[in-house]
Amino acid sequence: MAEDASPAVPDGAAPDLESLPGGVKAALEAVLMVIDEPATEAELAAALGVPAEQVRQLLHQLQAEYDGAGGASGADGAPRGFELRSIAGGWRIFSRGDFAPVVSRFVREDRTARLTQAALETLAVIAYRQPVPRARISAIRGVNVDSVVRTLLQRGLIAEAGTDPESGAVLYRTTSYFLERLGIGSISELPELAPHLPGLEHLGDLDDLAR
Amino acid sequence: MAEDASPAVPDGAAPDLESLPGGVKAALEAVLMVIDEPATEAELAAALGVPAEQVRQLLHQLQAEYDGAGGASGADGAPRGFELRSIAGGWRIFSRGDFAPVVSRFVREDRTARLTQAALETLAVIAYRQPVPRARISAIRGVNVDSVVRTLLQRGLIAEAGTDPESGAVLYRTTSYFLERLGIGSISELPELAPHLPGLEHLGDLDDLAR
Amino acid sequence: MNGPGPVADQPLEPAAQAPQALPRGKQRSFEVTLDNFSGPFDLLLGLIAKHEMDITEIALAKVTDEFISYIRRLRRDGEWALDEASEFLVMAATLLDLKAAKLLPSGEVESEEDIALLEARDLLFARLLQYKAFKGIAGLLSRQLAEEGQRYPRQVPLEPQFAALLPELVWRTSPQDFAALAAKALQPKPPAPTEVGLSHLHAPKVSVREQAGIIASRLRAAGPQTFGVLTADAEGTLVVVARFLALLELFRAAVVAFDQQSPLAELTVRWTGPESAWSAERLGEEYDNAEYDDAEYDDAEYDEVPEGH
Repeated sequence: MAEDASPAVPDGAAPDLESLPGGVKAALEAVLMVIDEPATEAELAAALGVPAEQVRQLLHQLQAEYDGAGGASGADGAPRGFELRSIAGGWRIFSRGDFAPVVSRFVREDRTARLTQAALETLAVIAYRQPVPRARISAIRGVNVDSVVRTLLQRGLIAEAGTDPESGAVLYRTTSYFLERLGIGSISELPELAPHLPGLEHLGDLDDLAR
Repeated sequence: MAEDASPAVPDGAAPDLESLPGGVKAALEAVLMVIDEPATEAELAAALGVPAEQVRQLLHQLQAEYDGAGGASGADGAPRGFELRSIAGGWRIFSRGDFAPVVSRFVREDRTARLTQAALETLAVIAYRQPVPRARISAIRGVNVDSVVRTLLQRGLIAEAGTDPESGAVLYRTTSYFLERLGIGSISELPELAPHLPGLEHLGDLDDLAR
Repeated sequence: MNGPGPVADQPLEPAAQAPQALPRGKQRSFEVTLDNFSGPFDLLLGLIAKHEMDITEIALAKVTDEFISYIRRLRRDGEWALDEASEFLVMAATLLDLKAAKLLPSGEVESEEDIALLEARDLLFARLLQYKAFKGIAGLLSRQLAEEGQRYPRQVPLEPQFAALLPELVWRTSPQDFAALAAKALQPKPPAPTEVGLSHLHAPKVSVREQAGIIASRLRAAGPQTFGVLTADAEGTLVVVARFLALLELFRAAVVAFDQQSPLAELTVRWTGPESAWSAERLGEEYDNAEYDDAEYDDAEYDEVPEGH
């Protein structure tokens, strides 16, 4: 997410969007298609370097296009399989509600009913270090954990647990569903790490070194 | 994904796609909205309950629409802000490259992080010689590649691929993430080594001598 | 004699020198200045491969000396050209082998050994080209990765109503297994290496200083010797490279001299230092002092060969 919604674009990279094919509208579409949480008009305006009012107009124009208005969408004027929705003040592209049965079927047939090794290890880090911000998980694991954290959230094994008072970063914790799957009653019942880490009793001290 | 595209759908959910606005094409679009890794034509066909051949045609049709062909996209025939691409064995939606400066502000993953020359050369050797033991990479590059291999493993660009039956040495191969990052469908689409290697057809023989 | 023809007649494309992803984003290049040649090191290699310049006409020692002072200059400026340095080891070893092969009596192949040497020379050209080929490909990969990095994939969380439909998770991990996983994941990773071990190589670690000691004692005991003789017992390329670097170190310390009667003649090394009270301990300080803490140089690969313990 763009941190500051100030129109002054950081790193002076205000791209000349008008000169690109599709212009500001396509740029807006590009952002809406890949963001994983809704973006506000102010954030979008700041990133695009255009007035919020223009963003608002373009958002409604795109929304109408996707809905098949004016034959601007499919050549036959049919709606697209996706729609632009505004929830809680933010905008994002979703699959169109009409197709929920198809999407449901696709999701149900998902093969990945088992967690990957990477997901399990990340879950282990979160379980023993909770509440923990994503950046710290990444640092400990030595890799980007974005998609794995998304999977764990989706699976209900972890949840957000407020924000770090210092950095403002989102913190993650395990859920009661996790306890249930692991077959323990509470976090305090997690087996101790010490037997697996001979001579390393003070794990807290090690975190900063864990890179 | 279900291997058999048998019409007998669990809980009888074979939706009558034709009757929905936008038809099968829009339904396909809807599914593309929820995938988070490349989806194969077979998987998509199974979800939609239509032949893979039809899915293939529709995918290419969507691809052309997004690229602005035939004025079917934006009312002005301009390309959309996103594109549909076939990579790493499946199809997936991406933001259009032109808009990277804007999109990157909303995305956490830094896809522009550069690899060092040493890492690139090592990656090249692994890509063309896989599965390959570390000692052979060292021999070709003439230097120790320990830390570089570790970096590439951490970035998910390479993975271990069992051990050499003779020497017992760990073998390395490139990952599907590597294909995805390169935007290609398979290893066979890598640029040919031959033009860079005039007159040397039997390189395999050389590696062992290059020590 | 099959000659280097099939390989060397092919042009070495300067185009293969793709733009490199240099850590500092600043293009650096090692330039050599010789009596008969001045230009980038890469070009020098290209010329050799094309036979436009005879390997024996190149003062190899001078190239290396210039390279070492180049590296030293960079270090003084606070920059380390590690990629170049490690590349140089490859090139130095290859040049050295090429030179050795070229020192055969020309035209007449008399023994099987000669033939083997000539074949070795072809292989060395091939190895040089292979290395350059991968360099070229690395440039292509770099460009493609950069271009592809401009596109971001759509990967959004499933809406809750769909997430609820996911097949029930298969969970087969016991609390103990889970703790073991956690312990492994939380174990501190090895720090970014400032020095890389050679343990995985089947070759033993080779110390330049040690090799300098060997060379010094031989020269003092047996008098002037050719480089070929001095490296005749080397167990592998690594030792040859170490002896080569050791010779340059000895030369820089002004305790050896090189004699070459004519451009095609053999290179002879003779001891010019003190007959006693000389120790190799003083050599190679620039390797020992190699300090670079910039995380971008994680891929440092240089100091391992000359480092002696």
